[in-house]
Parts: sequence; C-alpha cells; structure tokens
Amino acid sequence: MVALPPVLLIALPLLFAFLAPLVGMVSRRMVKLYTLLVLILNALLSILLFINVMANGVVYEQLSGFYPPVGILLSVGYLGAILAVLINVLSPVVYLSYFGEAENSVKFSMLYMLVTASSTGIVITGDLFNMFVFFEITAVGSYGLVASLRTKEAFEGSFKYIVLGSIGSAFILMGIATIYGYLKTLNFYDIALRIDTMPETARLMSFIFLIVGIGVEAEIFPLNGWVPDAYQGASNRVASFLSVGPSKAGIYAIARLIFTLIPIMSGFELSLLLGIFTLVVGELAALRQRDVKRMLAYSSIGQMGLILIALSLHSETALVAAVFLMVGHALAKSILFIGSRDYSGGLLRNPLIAGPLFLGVLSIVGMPPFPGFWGKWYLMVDLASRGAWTIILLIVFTAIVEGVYYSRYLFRGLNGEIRTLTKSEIASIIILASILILIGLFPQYLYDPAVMAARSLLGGGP
Amino acid sequence: MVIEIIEKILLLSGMVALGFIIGMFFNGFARKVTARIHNRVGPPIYQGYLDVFKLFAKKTNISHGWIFDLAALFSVAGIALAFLFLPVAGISLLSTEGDLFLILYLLAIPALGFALGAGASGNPNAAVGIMRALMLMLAYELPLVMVIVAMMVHYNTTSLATLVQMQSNFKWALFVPQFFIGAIIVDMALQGMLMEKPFDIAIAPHEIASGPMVEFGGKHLGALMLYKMMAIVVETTLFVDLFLGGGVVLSVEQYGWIAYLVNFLVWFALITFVFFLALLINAVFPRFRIEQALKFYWKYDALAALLLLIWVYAGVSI
Amino acid sequence: MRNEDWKKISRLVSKRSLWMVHFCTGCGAMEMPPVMTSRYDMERFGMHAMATPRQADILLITGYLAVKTLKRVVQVYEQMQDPKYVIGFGSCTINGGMYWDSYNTIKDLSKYIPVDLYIAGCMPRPEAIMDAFLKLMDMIDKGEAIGWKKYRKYYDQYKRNQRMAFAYRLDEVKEIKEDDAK
Amino acid sequence: MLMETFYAFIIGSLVVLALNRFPRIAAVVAIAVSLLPLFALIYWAPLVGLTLPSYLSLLRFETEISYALGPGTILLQITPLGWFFLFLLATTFPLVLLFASSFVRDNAGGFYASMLLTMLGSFGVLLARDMLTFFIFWEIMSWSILALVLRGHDRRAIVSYLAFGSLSAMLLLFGFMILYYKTGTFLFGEMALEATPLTLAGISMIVAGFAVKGALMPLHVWAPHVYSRSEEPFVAFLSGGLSKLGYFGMILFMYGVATVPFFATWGTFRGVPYFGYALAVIGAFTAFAGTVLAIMQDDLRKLLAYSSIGQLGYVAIGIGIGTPLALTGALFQALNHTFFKAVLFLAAGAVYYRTGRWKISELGGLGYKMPFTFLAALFAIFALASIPITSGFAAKWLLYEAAIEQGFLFVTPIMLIAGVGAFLYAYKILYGVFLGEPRHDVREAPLSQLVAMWILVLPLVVFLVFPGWVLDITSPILQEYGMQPVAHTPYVITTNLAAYNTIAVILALIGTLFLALILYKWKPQKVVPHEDNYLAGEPPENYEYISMHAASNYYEPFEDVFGGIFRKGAERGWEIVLAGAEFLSNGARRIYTGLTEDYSIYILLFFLVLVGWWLLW
Repeated sequence: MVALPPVLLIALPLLFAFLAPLVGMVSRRMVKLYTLLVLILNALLSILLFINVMANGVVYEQLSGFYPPVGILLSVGYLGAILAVLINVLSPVVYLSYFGEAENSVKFSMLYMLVTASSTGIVITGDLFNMFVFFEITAVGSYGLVASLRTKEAFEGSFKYIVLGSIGSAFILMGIATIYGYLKTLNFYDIALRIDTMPETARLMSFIFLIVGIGVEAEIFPLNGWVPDAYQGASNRVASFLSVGPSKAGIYAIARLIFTLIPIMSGFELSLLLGIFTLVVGELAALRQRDVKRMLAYSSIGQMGLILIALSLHSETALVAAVFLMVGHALAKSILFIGSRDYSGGLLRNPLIAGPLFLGVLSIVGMPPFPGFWGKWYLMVDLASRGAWTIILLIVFTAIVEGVYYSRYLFRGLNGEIRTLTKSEIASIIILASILILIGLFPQYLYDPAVMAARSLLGGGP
Repeated sequence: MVIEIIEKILLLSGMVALGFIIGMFFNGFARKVTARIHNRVGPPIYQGYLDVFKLFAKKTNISHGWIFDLAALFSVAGIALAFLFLPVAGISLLSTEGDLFLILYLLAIPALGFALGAGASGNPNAAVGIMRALMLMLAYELPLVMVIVAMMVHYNTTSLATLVQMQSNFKWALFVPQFFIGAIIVDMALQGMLMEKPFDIAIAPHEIASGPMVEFGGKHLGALMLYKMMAIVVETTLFVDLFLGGGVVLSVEQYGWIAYLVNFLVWFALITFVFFLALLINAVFPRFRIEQALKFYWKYDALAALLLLIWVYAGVSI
Repeated sequence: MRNEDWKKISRLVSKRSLWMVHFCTGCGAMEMPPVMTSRYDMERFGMHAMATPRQADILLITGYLAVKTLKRVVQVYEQMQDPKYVIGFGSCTINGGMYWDSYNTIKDLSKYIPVDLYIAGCMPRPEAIMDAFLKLMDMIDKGEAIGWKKYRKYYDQYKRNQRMAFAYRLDEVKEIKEDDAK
Repeated sequence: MLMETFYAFIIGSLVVLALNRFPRIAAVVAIAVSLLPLFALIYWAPLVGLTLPSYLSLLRFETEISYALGPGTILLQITPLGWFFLFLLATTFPLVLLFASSFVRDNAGGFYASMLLTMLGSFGVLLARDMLTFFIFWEIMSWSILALVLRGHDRRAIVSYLAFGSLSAMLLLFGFMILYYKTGTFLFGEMALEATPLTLAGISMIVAGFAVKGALMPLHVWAPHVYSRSEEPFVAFLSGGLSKLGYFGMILFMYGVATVPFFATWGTFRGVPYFGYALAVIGAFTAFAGTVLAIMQDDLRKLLAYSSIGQLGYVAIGIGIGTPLALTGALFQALNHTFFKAVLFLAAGAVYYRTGRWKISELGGLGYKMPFTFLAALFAIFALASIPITSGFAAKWLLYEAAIEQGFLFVTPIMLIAGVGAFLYAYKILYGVFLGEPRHDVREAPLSQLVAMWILVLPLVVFLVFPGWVLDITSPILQEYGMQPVAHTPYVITTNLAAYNTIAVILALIGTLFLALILYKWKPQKVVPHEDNYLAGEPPENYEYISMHAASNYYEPFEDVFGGIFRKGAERGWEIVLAGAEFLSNGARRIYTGLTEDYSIYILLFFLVLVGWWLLW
C-alpha cells in the first residue's frame, strides 16, 4: 500500500477550491461535477489514510521543512483518522444533494471544499496554532455557507455566527497566547510534555480560554447561541454539512484539549457538567419547537451534549460510545437535514424518502441496531458500571423527550399535500441511510478502531 | 358400565324434568301469592303448566332466522346445565365436576343466549331490555361475588358440594354471624337475579313492551318461560346451598332413602320460602330505574359486603 | 291418542290461559282496570294482559277505529300468532256507535278482520266483559272461535275490504273495482 | 437453520419492499417466510415434552447460538417459556398475513416488510438469553411497530406510541444497567441477584417497561390510539401476539432472573411477595378499568383495545400472584387472549372491509349477511366472556382458584366483576355489529379472511375439550422455575380447592342442548323478515330518518354513573406530565432569545464564572 502523505487531504481540496473559478469560466455547470470529483478523491484518500493509520499506528508528517516543535506537524491519530473518514466520506454524499438545484454557484462549491479541507485539517493536525488557523478557515467558510441562501434568515444566522465565532476565535487566540507565553511552543506533544511546568493559574486560564473558544464551534451550552439561528437560516445541505464537518471537528478539538493538551481532572468534571447542561437544555428546547430545522438544531445541541458526556467520562467504553455517537449523529442528522427540506407534510408518503428519514430518527432516538443505539448503550454500560444513576436518569429523561418531539416530527411528515425532494437529494439520503444500516448491523468494524482511538486518547496520544 | 351410564343419563334427565316441573309450579305459586296480597283470587296454582302448554300448542310460531332460534335453545339448555351442576338437597350429580365459579359462568350461558336471540329480532325494545338486564347483572353481581368470595376464603373451598357438606348437621352458614349479614346481602342480590321488583326494569311491560321478550311468541316464548321458571329454581337453590346447607337435614348414611326424601322436601320448602320472601318484596314495591338499581347495589349492598370482607379478612389468616 | 283428542285437550288447556293485548282507542279502556283488579280479577281464568301482539292470543279492540288506526290494527292482528281471537268492544266496533256518520271511522270491524265476539253497549260494563270472556272460553272449548281460520280462508276478501277502506283517492277505488271484476 | 431464519426475515423484508407494486406476490413471499418460525416451533416441540411426527418439521433448527458481537455476546437459546410464547406468535403471524393479503392494498410492500421485521424482533426476543440481545431485538420489534403505526397517519397514535415506546425502552435500559451494575454480567443464566433495594428498583423498572408493552394501567395510554388507528391485521397481531411479549418479559425477569425468594425478602402478604401483590392489584385495577372503558366505547376498535387492556390485566394478576396455579392461569389466559382477540380484530377488519364503517352505532344486522364471520366472532366473544363453551373459561378459572387459594379477599371480587363487565361489552359488539337491524347490503368476507379467522378459532375449541394440553406445555416452564406443576389430565384440572372437568360440562351441555332441540323442533315455525317487527305496529318505511337499531349510546345509564370517573382519567394524568415537560421546555427555549448581544453576554458570563469559580474562589 502506498502511504500517501496526510497533507494531501488538506492540500488537494484547498488547491482545487481555488481552481474552481477557472472551471467556472469554462462552464458553470461543470463546477458541480468537478467539486464532486474532488471530494470523492478526497474521500478515497481519507480511506487510504484510515487504513494506513489502523495498520501502522499514528502517522506524522512535518511540513515546510522545519522540525517540530518549531515546524508545523500533522499527526493523524486513531480518532482523527475516524473523523477524517467520516467528514470526507460524508462531504461528497451531502454535496450530491446540491445536484438537483438549478443554481450553479461557484462560490458555494469553493466554500464547501474549503470547509471540508479545513475541518479535516482540524482533526489531523498536531499543532495548536495550525488548529487555530483551520478553525478560522472553517468558521469563515461556514459563515459564507450559512449565508449562501441569501435570505433574511440566512444573513441573520450568518451574522450571529460571525459575531459569536469571532468571540470564540479571540478566546482561542488568547489561550494559545497564554500557552505560548509560558511554554514557547505550540506543538501538541510538546505542550503535553511540559504542561505541568506551567503555573497552576496559567494552566487553568489557558484551559478556560480554549474551552470557551472551541466550545463555540462545538455547540456547547451556553456558547451555542448561534446554532438555532444559523441552522434555521442555512439551506438544508449546509445545515447537514455543518453537523458533519465543523461540529465534529469542534468536538474533536475538545477531546484533544481535555485528553492530550491539558489533562486535568477538573477539566473532565467541567466538560461533564457542560455536557449534561447541553444535553438537557438542547433536548428540552427542542420539545416545544415547531420549526423543523430549529428543532433539529436543538436536537443537535442535545446530541453534542451526549457526546461531551461520553468524552468526559475518561474511560475506554465511554470513548467508544463517543465515537459511535459522533458517527451516528453525523449520519442521522445529515439525513434528517437533507430530508427535511420543505418539510411540511406528505413527504413521508414516498417510501424512498420515508425510509431513510425513519432510520435517521431511529438512530438519533437510540433504537437498535443503529450507531446511535450502540453509542447510547456503551455510554449507559459505562455509566452503570460506575453507578452514575443521576446521569443515567437525565439521559433516560432526555431520550423520552426526544421520543416525543421526533414523533411529532414524523407525524408532520405524513399529513398534508404531497411534496417530494429532488432525485439527487433522495440519492444522497439513501446512501447515508445505507451507511447507517451497515454500521448498525456490523458494529464491530467501527468498534475495533474506536477501541484503538480510545486507548490512544487515554494514553495521552492523538 | 353401559347400565351405569344409562342410569346416570336417566337420573340427569329426571333431575332436569324435576327442575322444570318445580319451576312451572313456582310460576303459578308466584301469581297466586301476588294475587292474594293484592286481595285478588288469582289464577289456579297450576297456571304455569297451562301457560307453557298453551304456548307450545300455538299453531304458528314466528321466528326471525337462525340466530333468533339460538335464544330458545341456549336459554333452556344453559339453565338446565346450570341446574345439573348444583347440589340439590345434598345430591350432587355433576357438582363435583365443577365449582361455584363454573356455576356463576354457566348461569351466563342462558343469559347470553337469550340476549343473542333477542338482539337478533332487531327490535329496539329488546335491545334496550337486554342492556338493562346486563347492567342489572353487573349491579347485583358485585355484592354477590363479594360475599361468595368471603365464603370461599372462610371455608377454604370453591366447590359448592363441599360447601354444602361442611354445613351439614345444621352448621349452616346462616348461623355464622358474618354470613348472616352475607345472607341478607345475597338475598338483596337475589331480588335482582330473579328480576323481581324493585329490579324489574329490564322487562318493564308498560315501558319497553316486556323488553327482551318483545318479539317472542309461541314456542319461543314457551322456551323462554321455561328458562325463567327454571332460573327461579336454580337461583333460589344457589342461595339455599350457600347459606342454608342445601336443605340437608338427615345424613344419607344413617337413614338411607328416607334421608333423600326428607332432604328433598326440606330443600323444596326452603327454596319456596326464599322465593316467597322475594315475592313479598315484589308485591309491594315500585321499580327502580336502572341507574338507581346500579347505585343501590354498588353503594349500599356492596358497601355492606365490603364490611363483611373486612370482617372475614380480620378473622382469617393463612 | 287420536289427533282429535289432542286438539280437544289443547283447546281445553288453551282456554284457561288466554293472554290478550288491548288496542285501546276509545273511552272503553276505562272499563278494563276493574276487570283486571281485585273486584273482578280476570286472572282467575288465567287471563293476563300482555305487552306485545307476538305474545297475545286475544286482540281486544276497545272503541272506534279511524281508518289510520285500522291500518295498525290489521298489522297488529297479522303479527299475532295462530290461534288468535278478536273481541270487538262497545258499539263503535259494531256499527260506528256515536261516530256512525263520520267519514273517517270504520263502521263494521268484522269487514276488515274476523271478529269472534262483540260486546255491545256504550260502554259495556265490566260484568259484560267478564261474560264475554267466559263466552269466548266456551266457544274455544267447543271449537267455535274460528276467526283466525276465517281470516286465512277469506284472506283476499278481507284484504280487498281493507284496501277499500285505506283508499283515499278515486283512482285507487277504481283500481280495486277493476281487480274485483277480474 | 436458526441464523438463516433471521437472514430470511431480513432478506424477505427487503424483497417484499421491492415487490411493493405487486401486493399478492409480496403477500405470498411474506407468508412463505413467516412459516419459518412455525417450523422452528415444531422442531423444538420435544423441549416441552411434545412428540410430533418428524416429517412435520421440514427444517432443522439449532437450539442455541452464541457468538461475540463486538464487545458483547449474542446468545440465543430456546427455553420452554420462549417456546410457549413462540407458539402464540408463530401460529398467529402467518394467518394474520393471510388476512392481510386481501385486506392491505395501499403500499403493501411496506406493510409486509414491517410485519416481517416485527416478527424478526419478537423471534429474537423469545430466544434471547442475555440483556443485550434481548434489548436489540426488543427495540427492533418496537420500532417496526412504529413503522406500522406511522401508516395510520394519526397524530395521537404516533406521538403516544413513540413517547411511551421511548419510556419503555429507557426503563428497560435503566433496569438492565442496574442489573449489570449489581451482577457484572449480561447473561441471564449467570445472573445471581442479591436482594438489595437497588436490584429491586432495577427489576421494578424492567417490569414497568414491560408493562408499557403489555398496556397495563396507567401505562396503557398509547394502546387505544394505536389499536384504533392502524390496519386490522397488524392490530390483530399487536394485540394478540406482540402485547404478550410484555408479559413474557415479566415472567422471564420475575421468575427466571429474579426469583420468588428474592421478592419474598421484602415480606409477603398471604404467601405472595408484596411486589407480586402490587402487580396483582394493578392488574386487577386494569382488568376492571379496562372493562369499564370498553363498555363506554362506540368505535369498535377502541372497544376491542380497551378490552385487550382489561383482559391482559388478568395475565398481570396471574404473574403477580406467582403461584404455580396462577402462573399457569396467566399463561393460559395469554394463550386464549391471543387467539380470541386476533379473531375479533380480524372480524372487525372483515366487517370494515365490507362496510367501510368502524362505529358500532353505524353497523348492524351483519349476522345474517356475513354468517361465517359472525360465527367466528361469536366463538371469540364467548371466549372473551369466558363462557364455558370455549377454552376462555379454563384460564379465568385457574386464576380465580389461584386468588382464592391465597385468600385474596379484595382482588378476587374485582376480577370477577370485571369478568361480568366483559359480558356487557361483548354483547355490545354482538348486538351493535352483528344483530339488530340490517343496515348494509354486503357479501360475506373474502375466503382468505375467513380461513384466517377460522383457523384461529380452532385452538379455542380444541383447548376447551382438552385444557390439559395447555397445562402440558406450561408444566416445563413451571419446572424450570422450580415450581410444582398443576395436577391435570387432558380434561380434568384439579386444584386444592376444587376440580374442573371439561368433558362433564361439554357432555352435559350437549345433552341439555339435545333436550332443548327436541322440545324446540316439536313444532314447525315460520321465518318472517326482519322488517316484520313490533314497533308501534308499523315497520319504518324511511330508513334515513328512523332507525330501529338501538346501538348508539347503548350503555348510556352506565356512562352516567361511571363516565365521570373513568373517561380520560389516565390520559389527563399524562397530559399533566407532558405539560410539565413543556413548561421546562419553554424555559429552555427562553434561553435562546435570538439576540446576538445576549449570546455574547452568555459567552462572557460563562468565561467569568469559570474564571471566578476556579481561580478566585
């Protein structure tokens, strides 16, 4: 097997993104196909990288000739590889739904590729500043994507996202500055090695700066004010992509922060607390929500809370649960977001649409044998083995709340005038649903990588 | 073996015939008693036989189809079946093959069969009558089953034959203080079971044209009359078996066939007495509306039965 | 046992168990309560008022019959089961009584349904009614109360008369006349 | 062949989904697949002591499968209890599909696919011997029911089913987790429960989770909505078959995983643990309230739904009392209920298929138009009312005996009075639908529907004569739980208190019927049409304005007395709970004001709180 450098994963879409206007000059319709091909190529690369990582362990690559800790380092860990595959495989599938659209926006395709590349960058980087840069690119790209619908709501959502995202960026930058000021390094490994030499206060301050900053992107309560508006304003495929790419990248960053970067006990406690709050607030807010996209956005918040809880439990089973939850959430939410375009009724009368949407709901609600179930099951097993009944009770309560509002969602898709989706959208949700079923029926193929990722993270690795 | 079976069949048929004969006698008896209370002369005491004979002698018999016919069949067969499973005067023909629960449910066969035919007639009066009869059933069954359950737990048996046996030598349940109250409760329920006033709203002739029977004439009505008459015997016998030792006064082992005769006469006297009590109430009361009947049974009768249950509960420990 | 004997026994028993349904149209119904209650007590003879024609043996018509009412009377009569007897009560059923010149009241009941026995008087006293019942029993015993057989035998004739009474347009009457000619 | 059966179900469901446009072929495929559990049932029959001719089982099935799936273990193994419930499901399922072949027209592929998945889930649940497997299959069953409920397009049905389904799933999950925490294993066989309050809480949660599926009050709210708004073949299977799985689970966890001594640790009442006694009381209340509510319904399906709830209450009573007699009664009642309720729902479906009406007050007089449907329904109703001319009585009798044996003074009268109440609504079905004035000129139901109904009636008749055969197959279950089986021969059941001889009852009934027939046939009769009816001396001529059918508000006086207490009682309660949740939800939504400045302030406040908490305080 050819061990391709991981940097291709970032570089290729970046490069091709800037070539897109050239293609657009030739034929604007070609751009879509071009983008799709690039994304598929990227997906193949990510799969190769994943296989490489699983076979040979963590893959490192130095960039621009400098050696770490000074130079830029890419380090693809197990979790990073899983997420890279997740982002890069789902990104073309989600993009597929753009094909039925009449408009051929070159800018949209460019931004899409940029965000794909930068989200991938976040999960495979080994350098804090690098991560910050990718965060910025992701955020800026996402602002553009959210606004791409050019409606009032879209601009409103984008604006809120910009404001909050900028505040978040500032916090990340402050965190980086603090760490750099004390340790004179930005390499993850270097920081992890020498973090104990930092004064207690500085360490905590940098932790707080970083978690506040990353939390904005990772949709953590109370930093996620932009989420409902941005998801509501954005077009469905953008909302879908946001739940695949940036949000997963954000949660990955938090995982790196609490596990590798500044592994302090109170960090885990804090993130557990945040996770619980995010879960409860998100699910409760969704219960009374009438707008479908807003409801799904709140539900996303709830799921993020669940993932955060799983991350902060600091155990192998819980981390496996987190991986399953991330994969399940990315798949199911992207199905639901794409499928819910024009969601006012009659949609579920078409079995080709109803099937994937139904499976998506089942996975989110945690019905076996879908990834969402495996995630909840392992999380519960872990919580049970330490007797954390309060958290179990909260999860149980929110799951029932989920059941109520998703049943309303299903009902709304049944009655009313018949509507349908474009063929490309249907194709895209069917592909997503197939992946969902496959992972659900053969969980061991995700379980083994997830265990490796968990062990690596627990051992302080990437 | 064959002779035994034939003997048994003959005995059973004889028992059924006896039940019908006594039932028909009760019809005339009831009318006579009521007439005397009304200061009338009343019909001859054998009037029941005449009526049934006349009905079966009618020239045309109008039916509404095969479901309608089921009524007559099931009501006569069902009530005879229930009678066979009762210990009569200490003679238990089939009563060891089933128990009190079976009898309670066997009593439902004729009732449901009757209701089936009445409903099949398509007459709304019949339907209304059946509705009232079923509700009345629900009403009186509550105090009835409460007392019966209390007795079952007290005597630790569900078999009526065993219950009768336990009451022999005048250890009647009536003489046990709590079941003296129970007897009064069940007697009130019996009034509803017999559909005598004040609980005869289901067959109110002036209001719903005799209710379920409205479409029945000729042999169909004859069959229903047989059912109603036999039902009197069955229900009063149930009461006598429960509280009055089934009329057993002499032990068969000791006195032989004389015991049978005496027991039988005592049983007959007792059921006549029980029925007579019901007639006395019937003759002087107006009727309840159906919801009043329901409230009466579930409020006063059932409350008394509940107190009885508590009493028995306090006295019994397993 | 010969068939004749059987019939004899059957009649002997049936006459002691006569159930009747009253068709109370006129003022004559007033006289029924004394008959039923303790003063005269018709239950002595096994007689009983029943609620529906299906169950009854005697149809007792107590008073005048308007044409509309006659329709119902005929239906009631036809719903009764053989053997069945009709008693016309009071002069209204015999000749219209005080409504003898009414355009809307039938004058002779026996034209429409077979009447076994009339009780004359306006209105008859309970004694007369009791007497009529005893007479009817006697007739049944002797096999003279054969109104139900007559109704079967002359069914067409009775039907024609009924149609005639029910007709209220001239062409209907004409139609009946044409049928008669056939 | 066991693993292949599961694959066959998955592949079969995909195939029928593809055959969406050819409903008849889809039906044939679905029925062919649905016979597999039946073969398995026959092959496993020796487990419960039945010897069946070997040619009956065309295929060979393993009795145990075990392999590791990811971190957990999948352990499937047939047990006598599983066999008993498989008997109920596997026999009902093909017949229900047969009925559906003429009933379901709209999107038939989706229907059969979901039905096959439902059966797949149930099959797995019955074989599961560890909690992971159990939960996976349980939830597959649960959500494939949801797929079928969605076809009803009814908001209340969908919302209540998914809400209570989640509640049930989460209660089960919570309970399983507690058991796992205390025992450290997922395998039923290896669990040794200590009697601690936490374990009891876990078992209670599991039992409550199953009670949702078994529609035990007050967790029954979903049932009437779902039963009354879904397709009849599915409802027949749901009420007849799937609702039993809740009671299967209860028996499994109360007597297989936990034991009577486990419950007895917290004290007993008249020989019955308090836990079981509470379950019995809840069951009795369910039986009574379900019956009362059934009496008040006008919608045929709602009536049957409440009747299901009431009848299953008896099963809960039996499980609660937990003596061998009571458990046998509960199992027998479950068996009876499976068959008679399936027949009744199918008969309701056949009536709807021909008339297009569900309301009892709009039906009438179908007994002469659809005589075979009527007779099947009549048998089922006799069984429902436990009249001793079907097997319905034996089950109730066992339960009554069990209650009296334990000296239950207050539960038994409620059971008995609920039994009397069953007569009321049974007659309402009979009169409203099949008797009375004929109002629809329709033909008899199609042959496939009749065949399905009549085969389902068969067990009711067979087990009337030989109730001992049911006791034969329940005895191994009792032995597995270390209990003494009930003494019986094929037609005599003997308890400490009395005996019940079915042959005596049947022969006496035949005899008396014969007598009555002689008496009856003595005189010839004349059949007159329905319209020749006593009604003010005149049959109505104009049917549009006058109806002689007295079926609307049939038990109005009853409703006057009980309506205020029972109607919507439970639903109100749950609505208050939901309102509470929605109040919280409004609070949560108020956090998201939609104002950017607020959100910015949140971030800063959050930062300040963290800083303040960690650094300054």
